[in-house]
Amino acid sequence: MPETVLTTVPAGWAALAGIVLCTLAFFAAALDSALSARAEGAGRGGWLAPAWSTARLLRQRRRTVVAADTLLLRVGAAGMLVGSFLMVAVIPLGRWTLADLDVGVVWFNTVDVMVWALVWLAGWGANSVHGLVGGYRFLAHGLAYELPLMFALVAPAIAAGSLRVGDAAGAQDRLWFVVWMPVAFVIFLVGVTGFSVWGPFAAALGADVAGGVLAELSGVDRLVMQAGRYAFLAAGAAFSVPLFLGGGAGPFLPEWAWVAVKTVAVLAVLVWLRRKLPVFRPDRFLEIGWVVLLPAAVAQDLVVSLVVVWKG
Amino acid sequence: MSLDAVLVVAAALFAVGLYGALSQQVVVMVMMGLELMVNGVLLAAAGFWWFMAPAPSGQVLLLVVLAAMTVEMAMGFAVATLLHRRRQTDMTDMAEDLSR
Amino acid sequence: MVAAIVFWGLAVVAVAAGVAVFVVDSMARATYALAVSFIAVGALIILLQQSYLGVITILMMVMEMAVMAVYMVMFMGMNPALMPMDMTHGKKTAIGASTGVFVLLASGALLIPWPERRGVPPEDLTNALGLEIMGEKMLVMAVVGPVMVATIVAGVVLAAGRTRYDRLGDDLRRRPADDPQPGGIGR
Amino acid sequence: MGLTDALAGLALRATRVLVVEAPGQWPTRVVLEEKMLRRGWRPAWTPGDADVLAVCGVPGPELAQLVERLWEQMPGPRVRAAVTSPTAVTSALNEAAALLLDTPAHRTDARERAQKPQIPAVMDHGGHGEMGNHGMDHSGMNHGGHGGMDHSSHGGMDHGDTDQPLSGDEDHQNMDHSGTDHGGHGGMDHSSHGGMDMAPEGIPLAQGGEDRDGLGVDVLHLPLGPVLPFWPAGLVLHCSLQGDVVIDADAAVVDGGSHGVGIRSRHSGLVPAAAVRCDNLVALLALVGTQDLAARARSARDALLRGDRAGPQRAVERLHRVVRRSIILRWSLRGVLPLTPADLERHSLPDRCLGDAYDRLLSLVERVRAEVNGANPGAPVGTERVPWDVVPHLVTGLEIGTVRLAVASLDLDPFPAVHEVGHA
Repeated sequence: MPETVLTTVPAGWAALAGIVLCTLAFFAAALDSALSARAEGAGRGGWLAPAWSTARLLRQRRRTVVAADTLLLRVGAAGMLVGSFLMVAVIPLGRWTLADLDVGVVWFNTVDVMVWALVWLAGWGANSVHGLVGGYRFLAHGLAYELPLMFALVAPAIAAGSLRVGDAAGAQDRLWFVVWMPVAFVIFLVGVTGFSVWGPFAAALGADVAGGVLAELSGVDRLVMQAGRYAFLAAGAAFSVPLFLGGGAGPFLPEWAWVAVKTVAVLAVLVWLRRKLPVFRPDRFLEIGWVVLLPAAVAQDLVVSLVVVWKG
Repeated sequence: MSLDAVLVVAAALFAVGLYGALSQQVVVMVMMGLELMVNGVLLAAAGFWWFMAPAPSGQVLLLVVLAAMTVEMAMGFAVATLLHRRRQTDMTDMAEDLSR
Repeated sequence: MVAAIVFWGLAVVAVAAGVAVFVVDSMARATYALAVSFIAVGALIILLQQSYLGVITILMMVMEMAVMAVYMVMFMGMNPALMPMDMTHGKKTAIGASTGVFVLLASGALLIPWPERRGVPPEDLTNALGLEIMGEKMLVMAVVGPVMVATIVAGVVLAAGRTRYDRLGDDLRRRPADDPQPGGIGR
Repeated sequence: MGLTDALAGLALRATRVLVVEAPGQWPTRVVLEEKMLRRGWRPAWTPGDADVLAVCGVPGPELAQLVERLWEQMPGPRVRAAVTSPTAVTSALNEAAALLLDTPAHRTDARERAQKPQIPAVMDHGGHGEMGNHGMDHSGMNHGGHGGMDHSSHGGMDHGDTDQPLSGDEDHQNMDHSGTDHGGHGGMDHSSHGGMDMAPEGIPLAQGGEDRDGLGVDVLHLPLGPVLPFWPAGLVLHCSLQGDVVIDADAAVVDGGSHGVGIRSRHSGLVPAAAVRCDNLVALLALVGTQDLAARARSARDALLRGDRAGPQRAVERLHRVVRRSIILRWSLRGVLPLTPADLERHSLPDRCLGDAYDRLLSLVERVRAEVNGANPGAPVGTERVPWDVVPHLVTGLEIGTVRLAVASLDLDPFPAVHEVGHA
């Protein structure tokens, strides 16, 4: 096992990590609205549209419907943003990390499971049929993507012989994991889009239920929930770098720069894909998750285990 | 932080769970009580392990407790669904004849 | 000192959330109060240096509560309007019994002279636990695995309203199966 | 004030508009959508997300009442825009933009409006959550399915088991159980809260009913339309939902079509049939979630209305190619509301509805393509129409997302056209 050379930085740097995450989230939102403006042929609303939307939602008043459970609604909405910050805590940026947990991979998994609760709470708290249906839809999607995601996370952990994120990055100095565990990588990305309620997994926020979980959210509540989704997407993309894409490995540039470049690339692909793919209907995707993705992930784990044992 | 403190907290969780398991009428709420009791057991086991014999084999016990919790939950949901389907009820009182 | 403050803070959260489960009016709140209690206990376990078990407790329990909430709504449900409700029986007995148990356990905890610590925790606990499961205690996990599978099968059999005869016809030959909701891979 | 105004100025660029289309105002709505897009304004899907409430045309009494309620649900700063005709769009939007910047007026508005959301006296319909409050499953409590159990003995049993304080029983007697049919509450402790209200904040609790899985899940009532994104404007589908499955539905047209002047008669020269088809295509593609395809169909529609030919031809050609080849699109739509020739016969549907939603999507694209290419003049709007009153028969038993796809795939004509034929 290669020696890990991670430095745990003092907690004060968390602010910087937060800023980086927000920047990435803003980049994702900006790219998305630029792509959308181009596709729709809109005159305005390109790269800066997220800033304007933020201004709009800051100006808007909060409003709830009759008998809404405001506490749960706001826990759900704000939790999305908080959760994404918890997730980046274990992601090393080059050789620095905020928390070098010995169970970093499981930590990531735990935070993404939180999203189940958060989305459902936001949907339930709104006291509207659309929100509730959205919440249930997300749970159905969750049941489909979560287990394959867990098994996909296992593959790099087996290969690195450790649940530490830094070890996984360090174990790829000869060959990136994405090369010999592509199935796990793809399923991981499916999971990332899943817990970000993004693109094909946005049935919970679908047009057919008038925005679903987001239908009744307004003002700051809506802002933090949307920002949380983008931040989760960014955090998930960032996590794929140490896990599958060799961490900071790369020529010329310093390690942290490579992490950033790879993260932005993965993030851009995820954002771009949203416009191309239809929403996976939860009732149909459930079977795909269990009958196709889960066996594929388990088979990938088996292959990885065999390779690890064979290499000794 | 000492073993005594951990055990007192665990005992409190266990007692609250016991209250729920005894007093609630709805099957799912009874299950929540049971969960809370197992929660206490889990904390107590973790405390014992850390303060008395921190060898890895003791951790296996905690894993088993966790596994037991999931099994309890899964079967509880299944039984609740069955009860609901058959009797249109979720109240333990209405399934009393099952205990005879 | 900091550890003690964190410990007692988490302990209070865990117990208070546990009490809240049976006090709050709304089903969703009750379920997620239990989730909060589990998260606090998971954090306590992490504080006791068992990070893997602590994190895994949080993971499993949040997931479980998310599913539990659905069952709560399906089987008893409550308006998020926080309609006051209380569905209990034998409340006094229950309070008496649980108080008794608490007093018993707590006094035991405080009065029994617990032995001194034997041994030291291993360097990398998670790794040691993994080796333990795959080595000496393999039998335990080998038993837990089949039990889990049996639970899945039994749970589905108990909960499902339709049998394979409903799906595939009396001779089990109907293809594709007759389901109220078709699946995603067109079987 | 500088910061507030700056914020308002920035916010203006991302304004969201809730569009209400009165029957007969299809052209107005389409022009409005196009002009909105040019400003970078986007449609809002719910009043909760909207800054501007744009009403196309003059609503009838029923729709006007609904518009009032949508207005009440908007968070504010909020502005109303009355867009009476396609030519009035630009001025209406300019006016709305100016009003949105008027911060003092919005402060006053926020102070003077109702501070707490309320349920209006009449709960008839509306596409949005507030009306569709999900009175929550009380399956455990409501006893629709209890069959053999008799309420009095049931309540008595619970009371026998519990050590209720006497006051609890007194309160219990005050409650009207007969009306709400909640025998299961017998064991409840009412001492802490006297006159327990079975309809908290005026929302009656849901009642259970038989469902297809035999679980007796509660029934919620949700009206779809008349103001709902990607939904035929004016159509109201009153659905009874169990979970997200529509178990019963009933269709109506808002205001009963009392003021229906068909777009064909009034705007026959203005509205090419292909544009109407294209608009329905936008709805279907948007509901499936393929945003790029929907955007392409929308720009084709706008170009058609401008009288452009070459642009839409290219766009529709590409659209056709993508739709035909996309595996995931097919996977998404296959098996949605499959209709056999016998079904068509029974519901008197035109032949183009044959097959499932994917077949209908393909046929819709092909018809648009034929019309745009001019090879086949195509049927004008209003002929070979799908009667809206068959919709409830078709969607009962489907999941709500499937219902939306099914309705969109039927390619309904904008509403007044229906009345016109209906009155003839």
